[in-house]
Amino acid sequence: MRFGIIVFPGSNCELDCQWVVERVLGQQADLIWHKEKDLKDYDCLILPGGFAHGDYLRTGAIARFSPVMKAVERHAEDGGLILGICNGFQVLCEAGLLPGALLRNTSLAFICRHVHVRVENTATPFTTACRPGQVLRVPINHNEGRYYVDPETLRQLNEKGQVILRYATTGGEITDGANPNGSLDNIAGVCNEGRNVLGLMPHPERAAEALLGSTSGLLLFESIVRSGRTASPMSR
Amino acid sequence: MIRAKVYVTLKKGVLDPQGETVRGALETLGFAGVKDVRVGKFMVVTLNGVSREEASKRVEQMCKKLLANPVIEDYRFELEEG
Amino acid sequence: MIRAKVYVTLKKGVLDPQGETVRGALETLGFAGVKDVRVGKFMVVTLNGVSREEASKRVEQMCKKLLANPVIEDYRFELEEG
Amino acid sequence: MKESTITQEIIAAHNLTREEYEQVVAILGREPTYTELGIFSVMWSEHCSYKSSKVHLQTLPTSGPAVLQGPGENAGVVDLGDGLAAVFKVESHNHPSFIEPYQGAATGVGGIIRDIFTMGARPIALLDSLRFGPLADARNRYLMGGVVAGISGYGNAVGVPTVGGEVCFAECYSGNPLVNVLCLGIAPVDKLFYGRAGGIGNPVFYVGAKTGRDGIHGATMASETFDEKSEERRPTVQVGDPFREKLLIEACLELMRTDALVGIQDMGAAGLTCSSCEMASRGGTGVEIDVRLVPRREEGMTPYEVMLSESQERMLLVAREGAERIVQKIFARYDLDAVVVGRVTADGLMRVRDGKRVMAEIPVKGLVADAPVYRRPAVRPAWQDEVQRLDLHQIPLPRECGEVLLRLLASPTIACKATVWERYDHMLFLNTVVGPGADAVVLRLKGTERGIALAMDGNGRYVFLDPCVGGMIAVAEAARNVVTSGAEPVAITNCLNFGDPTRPEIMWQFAEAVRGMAEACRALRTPVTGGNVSFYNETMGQAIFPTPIVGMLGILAHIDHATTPGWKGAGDVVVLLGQTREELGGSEYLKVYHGLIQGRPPTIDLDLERRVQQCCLEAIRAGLVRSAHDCSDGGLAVALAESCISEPERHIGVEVNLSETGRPDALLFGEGQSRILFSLREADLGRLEAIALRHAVPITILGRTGGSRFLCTGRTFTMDLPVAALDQAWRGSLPTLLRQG
Ligand SMILES: Nc1ncnc2c1ncn2[C@@H]1O[C@H](COP(=O)(O)OP(=O)(O)O)[C@@H](O)[C@H]1O
Ligand SMILES: [Mg+2]
Repeated sequence: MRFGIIVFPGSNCELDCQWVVERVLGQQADLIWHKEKDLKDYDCLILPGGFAHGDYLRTGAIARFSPVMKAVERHAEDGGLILGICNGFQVLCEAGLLPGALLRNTSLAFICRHVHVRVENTATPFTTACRPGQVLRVPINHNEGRYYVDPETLRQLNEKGQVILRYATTGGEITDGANPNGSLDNIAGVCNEGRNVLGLMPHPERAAEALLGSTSGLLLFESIVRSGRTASPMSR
Repeated sequence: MIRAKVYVTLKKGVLDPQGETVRGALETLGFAGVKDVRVGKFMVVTLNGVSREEASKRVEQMCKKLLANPVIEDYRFELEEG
Repeated sequence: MIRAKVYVTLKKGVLDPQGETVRGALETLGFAGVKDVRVGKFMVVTLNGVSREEASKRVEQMCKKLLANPVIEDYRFELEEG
Repeated sequence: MKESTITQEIIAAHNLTREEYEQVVAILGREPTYTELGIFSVMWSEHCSYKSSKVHLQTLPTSGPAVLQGPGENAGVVDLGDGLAAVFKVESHNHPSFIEPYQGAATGVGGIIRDIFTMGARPIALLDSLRFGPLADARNRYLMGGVVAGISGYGNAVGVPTVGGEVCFAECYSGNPLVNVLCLGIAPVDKLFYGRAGGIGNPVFYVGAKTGRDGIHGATMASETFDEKSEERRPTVQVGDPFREKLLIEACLELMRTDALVGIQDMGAAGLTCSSCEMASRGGTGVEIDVRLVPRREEGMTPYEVMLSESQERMLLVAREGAERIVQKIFARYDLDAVVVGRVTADGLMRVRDGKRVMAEIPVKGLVADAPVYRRPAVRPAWQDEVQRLDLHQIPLPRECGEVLLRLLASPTIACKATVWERYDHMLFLNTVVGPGADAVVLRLKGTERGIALAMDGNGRYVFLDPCVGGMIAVAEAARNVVTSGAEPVAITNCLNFGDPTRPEIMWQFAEAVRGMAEACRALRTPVTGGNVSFYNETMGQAIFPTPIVGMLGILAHIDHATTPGWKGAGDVVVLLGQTREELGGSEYLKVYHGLIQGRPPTIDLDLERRVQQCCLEAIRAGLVRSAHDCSDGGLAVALAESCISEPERHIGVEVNLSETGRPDALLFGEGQSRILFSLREADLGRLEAIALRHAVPITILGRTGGSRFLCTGRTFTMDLPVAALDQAWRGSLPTLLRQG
């Protein structure tokens, strides 16, 4: 399977994503500078974490206008997979490829630590390797991770199973105490209606090797590879 | 030269923890009677070589496209000449 | 009820990386003629049960003590009644 | 433009003494121009010239089998094997952080990162060593909040993880916080770059952000003490732009993969002035710069201002003639300015032109090599004996040792710093095998099976009480922290934070501390590869504790040797390496419980220290050690408690019995050196004893891990506390202290 990792000026997790895809998963991953316009060769695009354009003005606000984003949109429309991690999630929201917005953490502080998230829907290309309700231990690393949507959209998201991950306790309970940033309904990750675009605040690439303390983030990557194997090439 | 003053504020109903923190801090500092604080952005965009109408149109576009995010923010602007 | 609108801006000469980046982005988006962008803060402080004069004094103090960082920022405010 | 004429006031405002000014005139053979005076003033400032510290720094050991580059370049370099090199250095930003904590700390981070990538290394880790006054004072909370936010804001956005550090509190830092930041980078050994201007006629490039009036005279500011007027000098504050710096890193590293680059140096203190003449000095050349070509952010800047500006995120580089296009193309890709502003010359002069007009023409040698060097008078302070006097008979024994322990755990210097490190991205690059919260941070070295350990340490109180011993302990403790993490200590960088060097007692503290450090570095075979001196850390004549900070780099032969302080399971045996003596001088216990900063710091036997460390390493490499933790602040009791609670998701109790005689408080809370706490499986005890015997290191079996209580008994005391209570005291303290007010 071929991954393309989009590099905006100010992105910084691109090498980590590439490391996990290539060294841990044994797949191919190319870095794609944000001025590229052709993404036809890729099965899955990753928008990595970091501070695209310094996160100035609003996170992801400037990056969404990068030349590459037209091709990213096309990739989404054609049913290609897109994984937006942290800053990548913020870019996807700003670009309108995912609903909602990410606001400043209620603590007003940047937070880097491990949290637990519960898998809410395993029927997506990103979560097939997870058990329903499985609790993953993954790090977050953000200043603006408070997910927000208007109530009507929220209702639809829930109805259509687009909420993929929620902050939870180790035991899988959804509580205020388990919510690190004030996200609406403890939402940590959402997908689009077509379920081919996923955005999440936690960093699964940071939980992909036992040496670094957790491997549960790897499940998301493995799901992607698995879906790539089962999907017929014509489905796109 | 035209200077556009752009005000971007969080939509009503969107929680503003920063405003809330500032309010708390003012209270701690002994300022009584502070009911509410909201924190937004104030931008000054200086334009060259455009008419007032043209400037107004452009700044409106800038706000729509980039300066504010309609999901969470409202905007407003004023133009000033000279 | 009095609403104080507080504008906090970076002092002249102080680098504004954010404004500079927004200017670049506007340019890339095809907005011609943007000479300069400066990004500051806009705060609305709602006060209860104080006279206009008193409010003015207090907000001045708030700006000095908390709302603006005198080392790198200037401030200005307006009061609005009702 | 008309330049001001030089008056006595102008000379004084430039912090040059009468004699120094006369030396300037002698070097030039005439009176200096205003621009020249500015250039001399910054180059001869304490910050750039090390004029008061040089004679002492020269006594530090700087070479060893692994050292590829000692002091003198932008950073030190250590061989890691497999063609890789570690580039590392620490830098202070104390004064700017006092004036504007967020931006001061942020630009400090930006500055040290530039020192690292300028050598061809990708910066992969930061550590921060911080000192503040007590948090009961709102101003100190504001300073700490601002500094931590600044490091977080800049470090995270620039994309270099802050993986560790330390924070300590004492009254003396109230008017003068310390912000020391260490950066580590990794480079291929055969692709290191140096700040040298070579090749006559080669173009000199200015790259990065534009120049504004920021921080003019920052270097001279760092060379003065604070008084009421300092606040007025505030407009010199520099604002950092981590986004631009991130682009600068990528652009420079990309350029370094071509063959276009001859030499490169960042513009740090004293900006364009310092970078250009240092590069010429190292290259044995001259340099000519036309300030008119320098990209500017503000209008109407004078040559003086352009030369002295400390605007951030800028570099000076010398490229191969003919390679200009390569440089420009790479920087254009990152939307950064890259402009030829001058040439390398053969005449050994630093020539500054403003278009056609020559504004300055100074022999580089005069600025750098001939800068003044002082052997300032050093006198042991009259009060030294007084503070060292400690009669233990006068110190009442605590009624309840358990309560003391809880108070020590909650003491901000000892308490858990998670509120700080959680604000830092400490995981980026997927190297952080042991993150903040252990004795040292352990990073894997990708492409090898080895790892790197880093620790920063420096107990100002010890150094205040006995500068020489304090200096030794700073090195020894840093090494010990690296060793307990499973690494062999290899080399240090250091940041020497002291008061006003023109005061003889400060100079004595400095000389003594350096003497102690040098001795410890020799004994532990950890040469000094670089560092930084920050003098004038005083406010209103009140100096800080003399605070040398040591940044120790160690290498793990195998990443599997990484060891942490927390117990790993129930039923393991708890063992102490080294020996406990009746020592309480300078301890955190005396300060927290008795309000005393008094006595002599713990004694240190460097030979024993080395043996303890060797023994620890051998045991870890033999796979015997389940957890290792050094005894430092708060002594044995705190070390035991931390081993119970340091891993938030794995609390394990302990039951120990201390059979020694003597004062219980000294036994529990004394900070005797060269002690390491192990836990291991009972079956491995015999092998450990054999290793200890071979190294002639005393070991004591203390007890066993397990349960949910902290049970510690001795001849005259019993401590029995739920582990949860320890955790609450330790983890809850800082958040509470920061929230108050
Ligand atoms: N400012 C900081 N930034 C990041 N990590 C920190 C900071 N302060 C302390 N830490 C972490 O907390 C732990 C304990 O620090 P410290 O008490 O100084 O340890 P030690 O006594 O072993 O030197 C270390 O792992 C250190 O990395
Ligand atoms: Mg330690």
